[in-house]
Amino acid sequence: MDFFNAHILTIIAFWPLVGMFALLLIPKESKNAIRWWANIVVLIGFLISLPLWFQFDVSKAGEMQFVEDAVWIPALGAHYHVGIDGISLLLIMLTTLIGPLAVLSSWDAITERTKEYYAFMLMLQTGMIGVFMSLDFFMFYVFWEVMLVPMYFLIGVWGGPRKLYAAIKFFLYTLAGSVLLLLGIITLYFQYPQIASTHPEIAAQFGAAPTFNILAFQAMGPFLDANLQWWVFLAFFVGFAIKVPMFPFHTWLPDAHVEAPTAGSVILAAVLLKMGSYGFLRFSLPILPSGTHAFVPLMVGLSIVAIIYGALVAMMQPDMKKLVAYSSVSHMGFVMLGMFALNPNGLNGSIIQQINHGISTGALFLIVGIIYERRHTREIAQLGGLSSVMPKYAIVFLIMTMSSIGLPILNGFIGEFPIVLGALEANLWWAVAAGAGIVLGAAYMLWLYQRTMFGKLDNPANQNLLDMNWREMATLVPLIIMAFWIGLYPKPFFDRLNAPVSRLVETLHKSAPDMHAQEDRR
Amino acid sequence: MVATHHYLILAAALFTIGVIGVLTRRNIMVILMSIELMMNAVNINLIAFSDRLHQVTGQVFAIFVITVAAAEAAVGLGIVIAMFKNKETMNVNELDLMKW
Amino acid sequence: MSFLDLIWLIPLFPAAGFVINGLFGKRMRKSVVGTIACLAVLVSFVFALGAVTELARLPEHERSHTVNVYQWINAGAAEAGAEGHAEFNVQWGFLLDPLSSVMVLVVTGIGFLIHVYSTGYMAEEDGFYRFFAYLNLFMFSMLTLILGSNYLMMFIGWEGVGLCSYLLIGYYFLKKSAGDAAKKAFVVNRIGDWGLSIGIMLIFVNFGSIEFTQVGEAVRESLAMGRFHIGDMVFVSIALALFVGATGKSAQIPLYVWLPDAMEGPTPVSALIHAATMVTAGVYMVARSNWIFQAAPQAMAVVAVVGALTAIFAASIGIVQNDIKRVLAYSTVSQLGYMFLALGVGAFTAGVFHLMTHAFFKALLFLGSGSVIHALHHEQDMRRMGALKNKIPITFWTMFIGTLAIAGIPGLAGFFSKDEILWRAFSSPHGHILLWAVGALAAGMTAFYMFRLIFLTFFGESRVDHHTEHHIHESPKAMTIPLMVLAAGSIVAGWIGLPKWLLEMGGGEGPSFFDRWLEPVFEPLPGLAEAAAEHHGVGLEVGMAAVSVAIALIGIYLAYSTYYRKSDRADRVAASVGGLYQALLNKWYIDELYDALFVNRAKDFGRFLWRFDARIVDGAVNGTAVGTKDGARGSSWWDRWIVDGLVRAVAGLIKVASVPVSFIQTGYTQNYALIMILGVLALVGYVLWGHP
Amino acid sequence: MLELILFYIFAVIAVVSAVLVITQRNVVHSAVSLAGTLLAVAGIFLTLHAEFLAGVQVIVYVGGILVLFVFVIMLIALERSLTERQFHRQGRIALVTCAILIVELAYGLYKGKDTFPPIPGETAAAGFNLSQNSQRVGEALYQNYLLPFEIASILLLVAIVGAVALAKRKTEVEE
Amino acid sequence: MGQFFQLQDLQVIIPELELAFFGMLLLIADLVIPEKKTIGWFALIGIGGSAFSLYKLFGREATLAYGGAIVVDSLAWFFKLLFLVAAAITILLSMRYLEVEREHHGEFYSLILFATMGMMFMASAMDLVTLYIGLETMAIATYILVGFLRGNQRSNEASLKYFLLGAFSSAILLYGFSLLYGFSGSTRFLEIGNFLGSAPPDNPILLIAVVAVVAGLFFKIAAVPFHQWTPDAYEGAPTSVTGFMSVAVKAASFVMIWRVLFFIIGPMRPYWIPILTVACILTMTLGNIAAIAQTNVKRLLAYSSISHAGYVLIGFIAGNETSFSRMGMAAVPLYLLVYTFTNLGVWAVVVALRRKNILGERIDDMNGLFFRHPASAILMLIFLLSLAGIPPTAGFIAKYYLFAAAVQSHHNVLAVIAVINAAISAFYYLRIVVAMFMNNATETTGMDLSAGVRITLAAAFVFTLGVGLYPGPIIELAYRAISLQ
Repeated sequence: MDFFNAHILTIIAFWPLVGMFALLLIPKESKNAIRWWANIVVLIGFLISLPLWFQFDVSKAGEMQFVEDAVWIPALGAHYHVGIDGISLLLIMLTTLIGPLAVLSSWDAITERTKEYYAFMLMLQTGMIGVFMSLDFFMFYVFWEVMLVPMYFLIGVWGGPRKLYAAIKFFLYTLAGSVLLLLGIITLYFQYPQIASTHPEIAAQFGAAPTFNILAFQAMGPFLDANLQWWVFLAFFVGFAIKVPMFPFHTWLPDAHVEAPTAGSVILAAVLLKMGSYGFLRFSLPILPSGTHAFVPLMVGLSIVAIIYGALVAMMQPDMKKLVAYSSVSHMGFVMLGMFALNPNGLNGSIIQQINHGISTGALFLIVGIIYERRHTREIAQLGGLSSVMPKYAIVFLIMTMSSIGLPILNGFIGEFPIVLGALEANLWWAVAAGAGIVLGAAYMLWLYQRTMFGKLDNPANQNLLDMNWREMATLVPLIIMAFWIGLYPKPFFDRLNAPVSRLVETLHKSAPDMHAQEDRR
Repeated sequence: MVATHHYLILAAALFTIGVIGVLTRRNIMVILMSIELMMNAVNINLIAFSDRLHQVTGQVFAIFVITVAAAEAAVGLGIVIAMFKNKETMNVNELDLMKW
Repeated sequence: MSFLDLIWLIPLFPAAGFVINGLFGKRMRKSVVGTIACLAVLVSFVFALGAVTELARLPEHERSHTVNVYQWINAGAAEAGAEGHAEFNVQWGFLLDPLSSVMVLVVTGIGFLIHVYSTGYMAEEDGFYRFFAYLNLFMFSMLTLILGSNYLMMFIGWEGVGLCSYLLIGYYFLKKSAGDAAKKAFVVNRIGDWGLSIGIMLIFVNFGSIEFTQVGEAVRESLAMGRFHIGDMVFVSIALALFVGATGKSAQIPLYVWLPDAMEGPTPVSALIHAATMVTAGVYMVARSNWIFQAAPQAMAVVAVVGALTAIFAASIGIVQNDIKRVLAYSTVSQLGYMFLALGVGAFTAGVFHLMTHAFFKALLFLGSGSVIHALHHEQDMRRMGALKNKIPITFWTMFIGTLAIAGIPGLAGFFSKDEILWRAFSSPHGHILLWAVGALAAGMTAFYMFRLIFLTFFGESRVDHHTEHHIHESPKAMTIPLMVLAAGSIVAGWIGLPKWLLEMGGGEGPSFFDRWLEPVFEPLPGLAEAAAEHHGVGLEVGMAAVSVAIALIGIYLAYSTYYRKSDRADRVAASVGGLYQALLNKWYIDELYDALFVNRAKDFGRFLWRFDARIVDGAVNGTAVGTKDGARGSSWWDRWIVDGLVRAVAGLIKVASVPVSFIQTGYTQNYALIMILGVLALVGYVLWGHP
Repeated sequence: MLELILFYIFAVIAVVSAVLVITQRNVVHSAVSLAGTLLAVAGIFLTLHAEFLAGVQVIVYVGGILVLFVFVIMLIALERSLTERQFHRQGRIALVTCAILIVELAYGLYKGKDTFPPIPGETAAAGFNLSQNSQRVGEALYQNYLLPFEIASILLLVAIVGAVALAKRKTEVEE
Repeated sequence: MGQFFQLQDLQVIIPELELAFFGMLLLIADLVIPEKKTIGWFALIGIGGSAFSLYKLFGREATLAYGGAIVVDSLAWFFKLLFLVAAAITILLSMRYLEVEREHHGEFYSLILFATMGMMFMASAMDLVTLYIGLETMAIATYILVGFLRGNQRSNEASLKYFLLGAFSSAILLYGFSLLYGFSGSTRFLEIGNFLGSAPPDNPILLIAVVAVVAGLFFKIAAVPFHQWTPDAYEGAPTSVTGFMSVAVKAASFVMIWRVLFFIIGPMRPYWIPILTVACILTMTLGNIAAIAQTNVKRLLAYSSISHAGYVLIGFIAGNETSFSRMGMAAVPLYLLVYTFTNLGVWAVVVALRRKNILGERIDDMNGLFFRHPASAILMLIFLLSLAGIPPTAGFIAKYYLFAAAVQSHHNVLAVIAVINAAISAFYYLRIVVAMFMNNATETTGMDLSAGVRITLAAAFVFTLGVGLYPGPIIELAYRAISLQ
């Protein structure tokens, strides 16, 4: 038990990988055994992550907890260094929650090459958890890249008709982004000794040698040369913005989503996109505060464009999944907008919205997947009037639609409102523009709902659709519960976020260009 | 006494003529000979320097060059013969199975 | 435990009803479902009544009771308010004060009646349980809206009622028009909500709180401290943003378009949501935020003008509508315009008063029309009605009372509230004679179209088709009893707010009970107290009341002469002003205008962006023929030549770039040697001449 | 002065023969011209007091390598190659390129001509005779360059093995 | 000067001597042993012995031997190890392969050993003559190996092209050497370097010499525009030889470049740094772009190896300039060692695909490899990811060092171009992945891996993932190599 407590993060991260190796031992013909095993592994993965939530010291939410640190590559100063604060806690919990749901949802959907499928899912799980807990930039990058491969296969092998195209697009886009990110990391790595040599307090805490320690980077952030920060921010921006994806880099997303299998889309939307925004939160903002300030206009501009653009394009999609995919673009626009409002409300909302987006969009992809499994089409025109044959489905869909468009008492609102409030604190017009996105969001989601659920059931192919079975309910009910929980009682979440967020804001405030400029902007 | 750069220029000329041969002639044998020309040019350089510096290092070097030239010639001709057995040509332009 | 501390339970009873009916209703008998639903609302009503009674016992200035259940949102510190810093902490809290007590009684009371009515009206529908579940959910949301102790709680209810409205309008989801109407209602409302949420945020940023009581104090304090002044942009922008929200929910110009379409929903829904309660949420919200509005005279003027215009505009459309429910819908829009007119001229009490009386008579009218529709087997077109007076007498008489009330016949509820509004529109410092005139004219039109409705429906020859004619029957008791209760209410509801002159004539003392009850809520701001004290003679007031009654009577007469005596005159009039008639019939073409201006443009834009995404952004990246293939399907030349052309150009560029690569790898040994020599050449050139 | 005249004579012979090497249609003629160049270069070696080298040049190059060439030419005498185009299509470009190359080289070498001023000391006139020269070369070869010398033996072994392996009459595939 | 060789001189070249000895022994053995596989095993024993002797030399202080003709330092040691590994793996891969090609002869193994010996002398060379002779020994052996499939026209053609261009380029190199000698009066690296350090750097003759040398070296490492022989030679050569060329020959060329750049023309840095930079960018980019269009795996890997050579050049560029970047220096041996293992793993799979009547060279031949032989497909995937530089493979660590060195020495633009190229390269590696995992098998013949291929794959796998996850020791080794102890 002591061992478990001392290495809880490591165990959580690598448990799926261990499960994967065990899975490889099961002969590939016994598909059900493979399914059971994979489900058990991810479920246990979720259960062992629960202690994190309870043992996490909320009063110290702004500090890293459960830290483990060991030298990994001495020549580079790279460590195996993990730890979580409130922000990463939430994202890890999201990952361990979404994982089992995605795996469970694949039970009937994946009939070919089952073994590889689950192996990749488990590998992906490890990669994602690893990203959120890394405190060493080098290690972070390793995890960050590692996820590319299983995701590539998930799209490329089990995807739709244009899967190869989508998979390669996904891979290349994200890889191109992340190599630039790597350059940024390297630059910081070489900056550190210089800063440490002139700032004894940093050297005292983190040593004078080059390091990848994220905390050390955060400590040196304010002292970095502004010009350098600008360039490094640019490199980080490309890496993270592609993952988010922000506006001009988003085109991989709809393709990847449309072609990916349901579980792939769920994980992609719910967790993988968060890595981009998490990257901004964990690295760009605290390490490069003045770079951040310099980039605010661009970031906010792109976010607002993404919000409106994503919504408008979503509105015209004939394909359900593509619609949800574009809605992701829009929602992630909100996340980025809130983040770059650079104030507590915006940041809090941004993080909550990341969780929300994971829940709502994940659920929507599950929902689309359910209908796709039955009808093998996602054309909205092919559907219609489903609520008369699938009432349970209609209700679940409705709840998630409402969650997605930010109806109060559901989770979406708890994220969106602080985001827009934060944006408004920074600049009224940002909020006004973002508000337009909210209106459009309601329009396309309801239009989707209306066209698929309402109306006469006039397509004979839809006459005998079965309503959701217990397994499908089991994948969605936890998300619904989460949606209501966050909607009705978000305090536990905010409690864990307030401390890290206010630390972040403090850092950012210290290196604001000058306070007058800030005032003017408001 | 002839200034060293005379020799250098002569060597350069021979070298360039060799290069021209390699670049323009289509007969493999001639190309091989052109390469020999280039190596001779090198030898002229070496000997000229050797003379100027009053030491024999350059001459020793030249011996090695000649050795290598001999070895190259032997192997080159071996390759030519091996190729000739499969494809009766001496034209380097007909070696185009592999491209792009 | 007093009722006052239990107000947080009031919304929860209907919520429980929703959960029970929603989860298990499908397997329960209809009567059980109906009973649960009605009981839930009834209990709420009882609790509300208890709480209000206890509130009334408190001294006048302590009549404000807040119950915080738990902390809902704590999104951290923000730069806001006078101190510069405030936590964005939102309580899950409830507030009972005179204003919300009026609302809560109206909502639970009328809501209960409509629930009862619905058990009869919906008896034969499938999805009975679904209907009642939604109805209960609506009650929950509405009660949260009015009892919420802060703007965000109100916003929950605000959105919740929007959702329920969406669900209930779309209740007949097999009908495409119902689905469209539902979506339209929600989206239009969302535009309003956008304004509202911006308004709320601005309040928070400027006053550091969104708790109603604290914001009110903060506004007063900031004025007192001189941080802001009356008429500052802060107030105006907040007020206008809030008002945008109000126009959405309360169907004012320019966002009223959804309400008439909303009549696709079942009639009790129209009565409850689209007449009595939900649509008045905007009025409630403005009244609730009265300190902000008082401090923003410019915004007040906007509110008044929009209200007045809406009143007359909607009334004009109502004149020619043939669908019985649409007439009532436009009438609702028009009456809501009245309420905003009242708010806009600073007569908050009058606005709320009208809200209350209107709830009675408009609910009555809708339910009555529902009864008619029920009798005629879902016939809604007045041109296929007539001579129903004797066949369904209870319906007729109750509706007639309602009509008299709305037309402003003295003694009935509508007269007092409407008259108060008109008088204040003229006399208030914010008022103007023109506002009065418009209101009076609208009142005349109201009388006209309401009596037109009565005459067309109940009098004249029967135009009902023979098949249904035989089956006409009076509605069941479950429907008629609520009608009668509401009719009674339509008569007496106005008596708690008698005008001062009437009270004084009767030997009593003004102001009325209603005025006094609401006084603490609408206390004028410090700087405005004196300005309000402008006096007009009692005679003038009585005179103007008389004029408005006269106008109403003229309207009634015109309706009588047109539709009762000479029922062909209507067609002649219509023919003589053909264009105008068509315009009215088509609701001034506003929907078409919006479609053309916004909806279709947004769709076009979306489509354009999508194509842009697929072709340009993508094309530029992968430069493959994929984009080209899709593009071939595009019909317009623009697509073919511009967009595709770009993609081809990009693909071509990449090809061009690959030319050198393939060119140099010719397979010819001597080419390779040449390139090597060229390389040497370049290097020699570089070291000899190129290197700095 | 005599040296200069000799140099020019040999140089002209070398260059002219070299040009003939790359212009002759008949490969045998090219080979003969190559012999001319090689001999002229040997002459230049003599003028540079590299008597031993001159001998090696004549014996190894003319006597060995060139004979090998001629041998192979005879072995695979190909009438066809006489009638084919002799120059590659890129000939003109190549000529221009080489012209630039020679200009560059000549420019560079001429400009740098002062790099190599005569070094006083053991002057050419007092230079060593053939035996001295051979002795000194031998000493250098077995002292400073012992290792390369040994490697060179392996190199030659490789060449022999390789040439044999490649030119063996039958291959397994043919059998 | 003056002394004949001494015994300790002989000691330090024992590994090379052993190779030479075994090479000759094999020639004799070839005459008496009919089973050619046995000769292969003999050759492996020779390599093993050489490796053992090399191991004994580990930790020895850097010593000049043969009067300064060679040096035995840690750099040489590192590369010699690399050559031996590559040679051993090549032999392992060849045994079955040559049988399939029906060209199984004992000379093959001798030539590999001789070539390796040549490389080892190149790695040790501190003298122009030694370097040249070592180079030619390697080159001539390689020409023959490339043309070893005598009945195969493509092999002939590849060999002839490689030979003609190789001889041409070594003549250019030699021309440069002759000028360097004339300039400094010595053939010893250190003396030339010292001389150049004191001479004015803008002497035109010296510059021409530098250019000629650099051009010759560029040919050997296949840097643009001297790269064009690579795809043709790689495609036509016997696959195992291609593997050998792409790792060992290339590594030898790099160690040669190392010695020449840093020991001889180091003082000319301002001149050759821009040249190297441009060549590096062109090499990476062109190699990658051209690789995208290939349908033949060998050709594709040839272009890929061109681009990898481009990456390695970064190490040379970054290893110099204002601040002497140890990281850049260390990146070169590190990268080459990692590349050796990874690439040989890839070649092992390609070799395994060559069976009777099946060429196994087209990307299509990889189709459905996963279904036919999952293990080799998965290993191939790992190797390809390593080539693409994706963690947690060794390739990432190596690339990381190069990029980091570029950043450290403030070659930011170069760094950006390099990382973008790394991303582009993933594109064509993925094409192979797609074929292996996502396309259906076009042929169903089973695959049966020879023992040699199995050993190779296992070694490459352990190295690629092992170094990827725990690179510490290898990095230390690389640092040790550049310390020139």
